[in-house]
Amino acid sequence: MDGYFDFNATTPMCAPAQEALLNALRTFANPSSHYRMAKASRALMANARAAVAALIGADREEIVFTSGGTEANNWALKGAIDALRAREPGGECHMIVSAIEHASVLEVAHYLQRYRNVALTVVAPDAEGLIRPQAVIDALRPDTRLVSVMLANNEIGAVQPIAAIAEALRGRGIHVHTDAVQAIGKRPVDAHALGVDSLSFAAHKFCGPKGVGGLYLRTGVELAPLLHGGGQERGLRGGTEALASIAAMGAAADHARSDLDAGIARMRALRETLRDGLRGKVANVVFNGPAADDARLPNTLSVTIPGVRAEALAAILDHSHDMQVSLGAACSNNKAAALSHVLRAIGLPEDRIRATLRLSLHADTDEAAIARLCEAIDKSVALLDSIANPIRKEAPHAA
Amino acid sequence: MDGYFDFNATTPMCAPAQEALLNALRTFANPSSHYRMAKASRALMANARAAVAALIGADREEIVFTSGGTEANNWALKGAIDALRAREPGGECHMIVSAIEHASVLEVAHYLQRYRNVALTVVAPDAEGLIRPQAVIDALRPDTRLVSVMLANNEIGAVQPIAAIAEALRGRGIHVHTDAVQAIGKRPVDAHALGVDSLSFAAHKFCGPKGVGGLYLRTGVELAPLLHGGGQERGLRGGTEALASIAAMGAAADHARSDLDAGIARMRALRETLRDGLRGKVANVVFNGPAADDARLPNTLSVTIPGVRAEALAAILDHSHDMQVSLGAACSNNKAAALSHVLRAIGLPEDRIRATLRLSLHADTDEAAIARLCEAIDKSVALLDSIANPIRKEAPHAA
Amino acid sequence: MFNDIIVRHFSNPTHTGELPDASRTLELGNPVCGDRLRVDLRIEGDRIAEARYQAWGCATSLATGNAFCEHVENKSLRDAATTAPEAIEALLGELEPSQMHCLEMLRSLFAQLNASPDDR
Amino acid sequence: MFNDIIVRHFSNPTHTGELPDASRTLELGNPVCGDRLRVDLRIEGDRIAEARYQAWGCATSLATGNAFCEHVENKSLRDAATTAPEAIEALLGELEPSQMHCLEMLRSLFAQLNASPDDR
Ligand SMILES: Cc1ncc(COP(=O)(O)O)c(C=O)c1O
Ligand SMILES: Cc1ncc(COP(=O)(O)O)c(C=O)c1O
Repeated sequence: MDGYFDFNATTPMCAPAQEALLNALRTFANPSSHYRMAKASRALMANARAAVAALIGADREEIVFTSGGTEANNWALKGAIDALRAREPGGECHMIVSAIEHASVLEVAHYLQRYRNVALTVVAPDAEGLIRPQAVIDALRPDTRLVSVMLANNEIGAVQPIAAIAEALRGRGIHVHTDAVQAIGKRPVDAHALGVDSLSFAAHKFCGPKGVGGLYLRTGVELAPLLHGGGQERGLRGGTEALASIAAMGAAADHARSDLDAGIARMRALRETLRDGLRGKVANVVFNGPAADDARLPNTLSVTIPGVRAEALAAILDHSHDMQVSLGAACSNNKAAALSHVLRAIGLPEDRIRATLRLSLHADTDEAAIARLCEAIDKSVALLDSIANPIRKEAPHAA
Repeated sequence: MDGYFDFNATTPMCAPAQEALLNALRTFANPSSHYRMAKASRALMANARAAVAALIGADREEIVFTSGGTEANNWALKGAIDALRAREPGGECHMIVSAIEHASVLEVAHYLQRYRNVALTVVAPDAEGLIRPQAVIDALRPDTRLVSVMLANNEIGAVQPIAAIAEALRGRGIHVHTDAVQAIGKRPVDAHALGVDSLSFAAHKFCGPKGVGGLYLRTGVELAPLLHGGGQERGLRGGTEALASIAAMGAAADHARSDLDAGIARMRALRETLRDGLRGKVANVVFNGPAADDARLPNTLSVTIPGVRAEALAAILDHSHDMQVSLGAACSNNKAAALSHVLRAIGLPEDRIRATLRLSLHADTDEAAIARLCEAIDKSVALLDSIANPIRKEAPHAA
Repeated sequence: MFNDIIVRHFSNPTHTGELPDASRTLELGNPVCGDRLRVDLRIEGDRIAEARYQAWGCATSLATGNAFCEHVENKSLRDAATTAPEAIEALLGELEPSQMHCLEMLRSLFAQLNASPDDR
Repeated sequence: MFNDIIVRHFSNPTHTGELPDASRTLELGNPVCGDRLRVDLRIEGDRIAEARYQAWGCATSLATGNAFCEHVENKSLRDAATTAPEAIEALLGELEPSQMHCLEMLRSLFAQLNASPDDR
């Protein structure tokens, strides 16, 4: 774990989450059952709901549990369109998403376009990876009914001006969704202050278990179910409740909240140490993403080392130094060769994209581990240089 | 736990599943990551997949993990329609489901009918709760593209002739789905022998964790994703894999398989003891569901005690005897007052439905616990009789 | 789920039965769910000397019968009949939405008690 | 993920470098992903006395260069050039689909070796 620098991909469970998981094994009755045994299950659900609500600035009744961020994103988008179609059958309908959304938003947008007759506009970020509110406003049509822009990007850590976007769209009958999966635990998130209609989260990004998460759904907002069934979650999301995972998510939320401010400060300091270390060791290193500190996640560095193949670098870091880093989104590597759509969207040329690593830290990452990482990158780059010398210089550069 | 007779609602995790869950806490990397650390995660997934495949008579590549039975059912139905619409945009399309399906099938069928322009026929069971293949054949239309009939009913335990239904529908371009959630662990299930295109399962019904399950998808069958996203499960189901829950499900599957035949024999013996006990103690007791033993789940008894309000009986069993039983489906009690659609479908009049309890056993249920249950039901019925006497006799009977 | 008051009343009913020598009988039926409730009262002078009920219905409606009898027994007819609305509500404790019809039943019993016997 | 053979070759490469006095140079480029590979051979009589490579590309393509050099060095030109197809495949071990292009690169190196120098 000492060489793990891929906390944006997933996190190990924190101790309180593990404990909660173990404790929950005794609580097995369905929360909806009529007998007394179900009280403990309902209490467990209520506690977890309160903990998550507190972490994201929501009321308890605004939290609906899902199987994770992907389901929450799929649901928000499909559910908004289904709710709309229930109100206005056959109406024209347009949606806007950003170009740097996670696959679980982008692919749903394309699904809706293809199968559900929804017109789609994909809004590009600027070169820093920020979606300007004006860009969203410019994309509006009279029939725009759904806008989805993520709160924080998983690859470059860009934090989007969601409050401003939601503000600009208010009162137009548009469902404003934000994917906050990467933001939670890494910055204060206040769903009410953001002013969005729905907001996705996933426990495994803040040291809870994988396969559980949820959707904040603002009071009064209509959303059709994605999982129809036995009436769980007030009929909004069918399926027997994942009791143990939900309990663990609640404990992770409590833990994340208790350490939030201090944790952010520690992450930021570690990231700065890492950035300085890389600057000192690696010639020509470039950092992608916003320049302004408050427009960046405190734990994420998107690093381009021009002339180096990041894939080879990551392989050497793994096999020779036991260090884990990522090459673009961890979630999109079924097509091993695909170039990151995020890095493309911010205008990085192909050779730069192939030269880019993502390093993502945890608040408890060790200072010494950061130093070892810089050292290892330095050594590995030198090894690659020695192998590539001199033909790399001859390689055509698209930049 | 000694008074728990609601194993069709949910089960506690078996010891091997709990162990697997604990062991999996150390394995946290995303299976799709490129570094070595991900190997353990992939191995865990592969083992669980093999275990589940072995339990249900499928090939490993035919298993796709989901968040449970509800998601699997929603996916199979919506995914079949979306795949069809991709092949034949705008074509007429008809589906058939049985009247005794779980809410996660029935409600999806109504969703497809309402929002996706799919014609729907709901086929009634006979008085024993069996869906005759001829009833399905009679409902066929030239444009029938989807049929969903459950393998075993959760309330009355009726085991449906799925192999015969699938056989009758073969070669007609119809996606045949079966919800096997209640059958698995209670009878041998062989997806290949059943001849269906897809089959749903949920871990928490066979002593695995809640919130995880899956869909068997026959090799070559096309299904559009329900959860679009990061390419997990070969692009069929997005979402970071619920590693720990999946590992626990695998262990539960291994455990269920190793004890299957013996477990079924024990359940059957226990159920017969219970049936005989109730017959001996409770006047006029009636058992609902199929008469033939091989058309019934070995662990389920749907019991009508005419003249007794099952709701009051269950309350007394809970509060005075610490025993948990169910009144119809555990998954549909958000409307506390709703009459079971299953019992209605088999023709039970309202007063009989209100007089019906579901008792569902586990292979490790104690003989002594069965005796105590009979005793407790006897006493509670006597208490209710003493309260009701003599006005119950005056109560109008619809039967 | 049932609150403790409801549980006590339905699991250990103290006032079940009929009174062959009843002075008054209150009776209720719920046409939707078929709940039935009958209360026999033996009145001595101004005093409800004995109250017994029979009930057929859900657990909460069984509890309602017992709670009513327990409350009115040994009270003067006037005191019983003029039980304050808040006190009536308190007799069943906090109820879930699906149990609210039992509060209606309870109110109806008190209303019957309040009506003069001749109104029956 | 990489098999052990690939890992050994890319993490501890033994044959990197150039040969200023190379008798022959084999060269490859992948126009799609930009991988580049160059192998210098110093041939003494019929014998490949030294083989060195430079590579720029993914880890597997780096390994491919090293595996090739290790295999051909100290072999006769003829033996090297006539390496059996199965032996060529074995040089990289089992590959994942995304790594198969490196086997193509390897085959291409052998094909170049096989072609007479004058064909270059
Ligand atoms: C027959 C049947 N199908 C589907 C389900 C739903 O599965 P899950 O509980 O995993 O959502 C259940 C369980 O409630 C069931 O009994
Ligand atoms: C920005 C973003 N959204 C959504 C997801 C998907 O969430 P989950 O992993 O819970 O499916 C991820 C994680 O991969 C993510 O980084």
